[in-house]
Amino acid sequence: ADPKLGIVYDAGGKFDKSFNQSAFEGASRFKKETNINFIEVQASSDTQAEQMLRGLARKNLDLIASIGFAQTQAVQKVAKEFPKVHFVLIDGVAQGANVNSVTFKEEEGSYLVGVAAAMASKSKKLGFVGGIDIPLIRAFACGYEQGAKATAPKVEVIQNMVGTTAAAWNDPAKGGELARSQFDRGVDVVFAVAGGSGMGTLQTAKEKGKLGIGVDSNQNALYPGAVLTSMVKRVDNAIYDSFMQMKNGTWKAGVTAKGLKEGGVDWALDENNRKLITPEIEKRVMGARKDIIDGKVKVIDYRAANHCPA
Amino acid sequence: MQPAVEFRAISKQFGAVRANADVSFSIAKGSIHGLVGENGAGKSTLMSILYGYYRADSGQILLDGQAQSIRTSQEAIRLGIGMVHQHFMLVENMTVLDNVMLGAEGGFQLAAQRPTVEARLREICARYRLDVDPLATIADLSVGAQQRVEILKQIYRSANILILDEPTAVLTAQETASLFDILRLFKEQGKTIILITHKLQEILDITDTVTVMRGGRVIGAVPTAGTTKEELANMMVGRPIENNLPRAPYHPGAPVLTVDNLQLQDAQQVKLLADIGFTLRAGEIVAVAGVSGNGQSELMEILAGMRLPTSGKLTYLGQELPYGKRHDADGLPLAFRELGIAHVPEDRLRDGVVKSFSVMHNTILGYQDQLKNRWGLFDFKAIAARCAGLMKKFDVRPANGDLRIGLLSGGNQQKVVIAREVLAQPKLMLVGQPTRGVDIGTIESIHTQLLALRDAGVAILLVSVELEEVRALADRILVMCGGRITGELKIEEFDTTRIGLLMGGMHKS
Amino acid sequence: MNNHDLPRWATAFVLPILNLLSAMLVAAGVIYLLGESPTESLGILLNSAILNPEGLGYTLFYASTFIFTGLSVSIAMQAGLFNIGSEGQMYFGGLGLTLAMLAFDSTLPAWALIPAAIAGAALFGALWAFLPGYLQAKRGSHIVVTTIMFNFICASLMNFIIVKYLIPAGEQNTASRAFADAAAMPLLNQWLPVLGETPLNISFLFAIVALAIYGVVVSRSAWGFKLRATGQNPHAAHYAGIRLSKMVITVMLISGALAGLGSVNSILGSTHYLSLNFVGGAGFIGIAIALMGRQHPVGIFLSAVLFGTLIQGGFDLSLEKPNIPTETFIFIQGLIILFCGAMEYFYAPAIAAVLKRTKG
Amino acid sequence: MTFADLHLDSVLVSTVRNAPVLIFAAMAGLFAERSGVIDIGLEGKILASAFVSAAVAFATQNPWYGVAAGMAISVALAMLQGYVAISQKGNQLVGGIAINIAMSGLTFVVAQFFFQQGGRTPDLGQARLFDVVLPGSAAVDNIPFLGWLYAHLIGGHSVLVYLAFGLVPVVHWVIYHSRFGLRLRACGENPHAADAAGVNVERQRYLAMLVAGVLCSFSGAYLAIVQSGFFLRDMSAGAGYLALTAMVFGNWRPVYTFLGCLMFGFFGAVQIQIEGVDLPVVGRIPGSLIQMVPYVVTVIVLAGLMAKSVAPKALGTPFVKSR
Ligand SMILES: Nc1ncnc2c1ncn2[C@@H]1O[C@H](COP(=O)(O)OP(=O)(O)OP(=O)(O)O)[C@@H](O)[C@H]1O
Ligand SMILES: Nc1ncnc2c1ncn2[C@@H]1O[C@H](COP(=O)(O)OP(=O)(O)OP(=O)(O)O)[C@@H](O)[C@H]1O
Ligand SMILES: [Mg+2]
Ligand SMILES: [Mg+2]
Repeated sequence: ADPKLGIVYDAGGKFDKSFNQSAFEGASRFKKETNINFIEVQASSDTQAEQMLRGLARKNLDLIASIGFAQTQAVQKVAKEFPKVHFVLIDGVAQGANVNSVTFKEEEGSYLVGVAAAMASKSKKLGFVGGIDIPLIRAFACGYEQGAKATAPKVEVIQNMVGTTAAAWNDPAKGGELARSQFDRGVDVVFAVAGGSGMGTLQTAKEKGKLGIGVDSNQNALYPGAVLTSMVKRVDNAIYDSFMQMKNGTWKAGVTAKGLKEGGVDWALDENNRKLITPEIEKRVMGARKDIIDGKVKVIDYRAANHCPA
Repeated sequence: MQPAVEFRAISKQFGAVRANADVSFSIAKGSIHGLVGENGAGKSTLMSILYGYYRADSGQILLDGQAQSIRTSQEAIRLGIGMVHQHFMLVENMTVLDNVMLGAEGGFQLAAQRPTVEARLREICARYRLDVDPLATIADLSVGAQQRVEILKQIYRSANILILDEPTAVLTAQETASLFDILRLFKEQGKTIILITHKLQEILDITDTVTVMRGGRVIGAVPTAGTTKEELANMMVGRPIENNLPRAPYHPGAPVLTVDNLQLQDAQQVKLLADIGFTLRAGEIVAVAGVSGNGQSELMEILAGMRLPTSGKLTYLGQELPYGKRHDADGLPLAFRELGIAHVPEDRLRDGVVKSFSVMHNTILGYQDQLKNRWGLFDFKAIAARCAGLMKKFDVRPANGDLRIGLLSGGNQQKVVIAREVLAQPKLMLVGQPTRGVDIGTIESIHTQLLALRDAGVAILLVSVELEEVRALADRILVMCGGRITGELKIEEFDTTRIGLLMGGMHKS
Repeated sequence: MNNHDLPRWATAFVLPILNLLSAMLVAAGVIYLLGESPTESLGILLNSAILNPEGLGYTLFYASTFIFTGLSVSIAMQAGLFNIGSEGQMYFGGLGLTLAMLAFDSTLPAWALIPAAIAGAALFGALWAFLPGYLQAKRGSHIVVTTIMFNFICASLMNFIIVKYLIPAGEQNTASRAFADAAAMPLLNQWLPVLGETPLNISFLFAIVALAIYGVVVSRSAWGFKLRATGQNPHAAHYAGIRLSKMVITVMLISGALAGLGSVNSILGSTHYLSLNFVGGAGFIGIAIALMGRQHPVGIFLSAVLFGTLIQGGFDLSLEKPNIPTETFIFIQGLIILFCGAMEYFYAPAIAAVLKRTKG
Repeated sequence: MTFADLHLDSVLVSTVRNAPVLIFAAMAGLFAERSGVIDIGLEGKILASAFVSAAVAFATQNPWYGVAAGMAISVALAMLQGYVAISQKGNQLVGGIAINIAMSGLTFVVAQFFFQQGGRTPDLGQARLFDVVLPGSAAVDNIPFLGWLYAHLIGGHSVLVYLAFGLVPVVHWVIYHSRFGLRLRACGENPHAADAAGVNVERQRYLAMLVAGVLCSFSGAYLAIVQSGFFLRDMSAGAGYLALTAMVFGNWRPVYTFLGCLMFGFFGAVQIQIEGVDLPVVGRIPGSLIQMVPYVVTVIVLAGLMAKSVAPKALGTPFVKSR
């Protein structure tokens, strides 16, 4: 029989232009290919996450995908209550014999776009616009900075955060304003890791004739010619794979950290940014990519190191 | 000749209250027509109907013989009706000029009109001998001056029918006299004036005819020339009114309050009170007379603990009043109440009552801490009983403690306030303008209560701008002007002229 | 204000019901336009939020928090203060609770932990309300403005504290560590198994007690009298010897403490850790509840339950009817506030006319 | 840190660009509140007009249709608010907050229904309002200071920015020097006096709400079709409340309110600049704490410098004939 599948998005919702949306895309791809449906819900608070997970578990679903670290505790708790149900947790690590925790090495993907940015920048001043100052965002920033500095030691990275409340992910005006102010200070490439607010950042980059870098999904197509590349985080693949494994009976619990090597993160090169990525840039990035995969370059994870070396 | 205004069978109901019942009478053109009646008799309601504020439930209004339906104040204004309301209808933070222009601006651009209007105002002021600066801000003006602004507004709009609802309630004798001069000038110009007042002497002084209302009905309409105060009072209240209330002989007891060298300055170092000194003894009523705004209110507020003096020595029953080292008077009135000082504030609506509270709750105000039990809770049964007793004793009408006090007439609100303070069995009672806007029946009962208190040995300090009231109640009179005491008289020396001079600042000679 | 001379039963029951129906009618229209059946949706909503015991448990769980924030806003409103800051006060109260738990949850016995948490939450909530209260009382700074500002400031400060100090090393979640199990509020399903797995806990009982105390204090105590006098007529309050600035500061402290207590239910009743932006608008909903419930304990309770119903039921409904996003219920909340809170007398003239006609 | 690190030029330009959202809304609130109607519903109106103007601009590919449509919805909401406050004599705070909440939900639902992008409208692309380049900007751009002043501070903004700044003297004039303003202020201070003087208070308040609706719509339109180029759920992000704060801060007076808006814009811009910069004395302030700078400044200014703010006396009280 077909597996019964479910997804619980976190407060950002499935159109957050970030990992929820990516998860949704992966699930949709699975559905399209297999014709197996899935249930999806959004939990606006941690309490609701638990309620939802339990509600879905009671329906005897085979696999529930929990998107976002905010659901960590809830998954841990509910997984214990329902040992027969399987869980995939994205971005967090939860204990349990029936839980597969998938985290991403955002720092590795960010490193690559940092390399590209440093190469593409004429002023050697790079910008970073984050949503809220939280470890996850810092991990992006830190990887980006490492990549940039490794490429051009003199490069300077200016960072700004949009805000401190949930509104910070939905404030494109502020996202744009931060970019403008960075451009005024000489920045010419900006990496936006701020959900919906980042849309404002990329938009402004286009308007000002500068370059933006997208995040999570491939955002190159948003403003072709103005988006240098995107740091893709393949939550979609993670979800797609989990669903597939469930269908094929190969699903396993555990903790996976997906980096470049595992195809969890990457940079995006397609027809939309083909013209922006010169052969030199491509070569340099691909080189770095290979070095990381081969373990020749070790990108520091801010979350583990608790500080940024760059 | 056609009457200027004719009411035909006007009725108006508010819920269960028949504010106006079948009111019919007419007012001759070019006359001054008095309208008297107890609080709640329906006078203001009738005038509000004439001015388009309320719609009558039934009946007709004729102006110059023409039936008119006046639905809004705009229509009333267009028909040449002007009204000076009991509570001034002025925008306090605007200038006189802007207040006059409001509603009659004459164009979209104010700047274009202002000089013309200002010139006209100055001209009107000169012609009617109105002392008003068109560029002054209303909030800075005395009550009397605000009153003049209201009149000015009406003259500017060339109202032909002028309604004045208790215009003299807040005026001094002199201000009243000059108001009446203006009204006479008006009358000479053929304008019609309707005057509502609770002071029967004023009716006799200035009106041509007078209509008496009671319980929403017209009791009678008589030419002023043929009537007397007693007759009018009788018609209003339905019983004769005693003017000279009985009182025990004057035997003052021990000093209760001694004020010595009291000074008060405001934040800008302006002297509001200077060198105030007097002694108040048990069993006497000392009245402070003066034109309002000469420091009486400040004096009362200091004595009640609502305000701190700048300096001075205030001794109350042998101890100094606890102004202490305070920065502000926050909470001080409570301490004063506990010492036995009761206070009937001048502005009862502002200070004395919480309009949205029931009468019963208002009887607690200021005494909340004395009435709570040891859990900090009220025993509402006992408080309701207390309230019922108080309402009975002081004849508060309607005697329903659950009613919001805002629904009571001013006179009855005042009775509640006085009753509350009397009930506290004070040793010193501060009373400000106790009968402002109150009808003669109620005045009589309030005066009776105050005299009874005096006879029981309470020291009473009375602030009043009504010389009649001062004469009726006081044992001694202090006259204030410009923040100083300009003279002191015994009641036997009562002399309107002399007091008038002292009130104007002519020093003790 | 609107004096339509309606009998009490009409104002107390008929009007609110008609208003609620109107809001539902508009909402039904929207749901219909979204392509779903309004009646079926209503059925699902009621079933999942009220009729189903577990759903009811969740409804009351949410309501428990809202009762506290509703009380917080209400009590300030009684004194004429419009405290928009309950959101921040609850957030900061959550910090107080968390600090207490982090310090003691391994040492203190269970019976002492909950009081410690309550004390921490109330203390920090009050603390966060103190400055706006003080500035209002002593400097005349507009409380609406200062409390709005303090919400923003709180969000920044909490962001900083949580990220910098509270996230356990190596964790992704922007939250403190989970507290010891002993620190959990006892769940009501221990006694009422029918509630199933709901986080409904003794906070709900505390909330009811708080409502009762609020009711008694406001309407029957001397302090409540002073409170209301201050709100209705500060001049008269001054005349009555009430210390206005002390009253303002005190009531803000209480208001903040009540808001802070809202965090006890949210944290110790459910998640057992402090997370970023865990308040999630409960403070703002408290404003709506205070206004709709007319600052009356019964009104506050009913409004809180109504909002709990919308959250719980709306949540389930969007699960069953993917065409109806949860945001629809935010819209419906707005409609209900509009009809029941702001246009409360909309039907009064009509009812008065009907009554008049039937009376003859 | 040096003075140059502050990038004052960039801060000023940013201030100018940030302020219009607040200016339009604050001026709208000023009209409403000066007439006696509390306008806590600015947020909802901004959001609604942001959505509608973005949606219509996208559908028609013409920003001006978007602006007009945003105006229509904002005015409709203002009229609803007016109906609640003026005709129904309901609680104005409740009415406003209801509108804010309802719009937060409804804009998402409708946006989702039509565009299926999670409460977002598609990018406006060419349907955005673009910045005005003053003639000769390119020529002067290289002149130090003057070039910057002309081409970047004064020039180089959208039409709506000029409208916002131009609005301030106009509002000042209307409030203090026109018949409309005189009546407006009278209705907010003492509606009974206005009524007795023959002013139709209800009509005046409805007119004020109408003006408020129109002005507020620009705020939303600016946000969506100038600043962002699309609509996103809850994108007003508290601008309505900030505008209200600026107005209270400015004591309900146009010029001071305007300064309040600039202050928010300015400190918002400064905050961006000092993020991650080593400041003298305090060192590097962490990002999340930097965010509170504008709000802390407001509280300090309110507590320290301002005299008691004086609201219009009749603010929030429905006008009922009879005293
Ligand atoms: N707006 C109103 N709503 C309900 N009842 C009213 C209203 N206005 C007046 N009344 C009632 O109508 C009656 C007449 O009131 P009115 O104001 O006309 O009295 P009045 O003669 O002017 O009294 P006073 O001498 O105190 O000014 C009162 O008993 C009052 O109860
Ligand atoms: N909104 C109202 N509802 C019910 N009754 C009212 C209302 N407004 C006024 N009244 C009644 O009208 C009567 C007269 O009211 P009014 O305000 O004229 O008293 P008042 O004239 O102020 O008393 P005073 O002249 O002594 O100040 C009172 O009996 C009062 O109860
Ligand atoms: Mg009257
Ligand atoms: Mg009267």
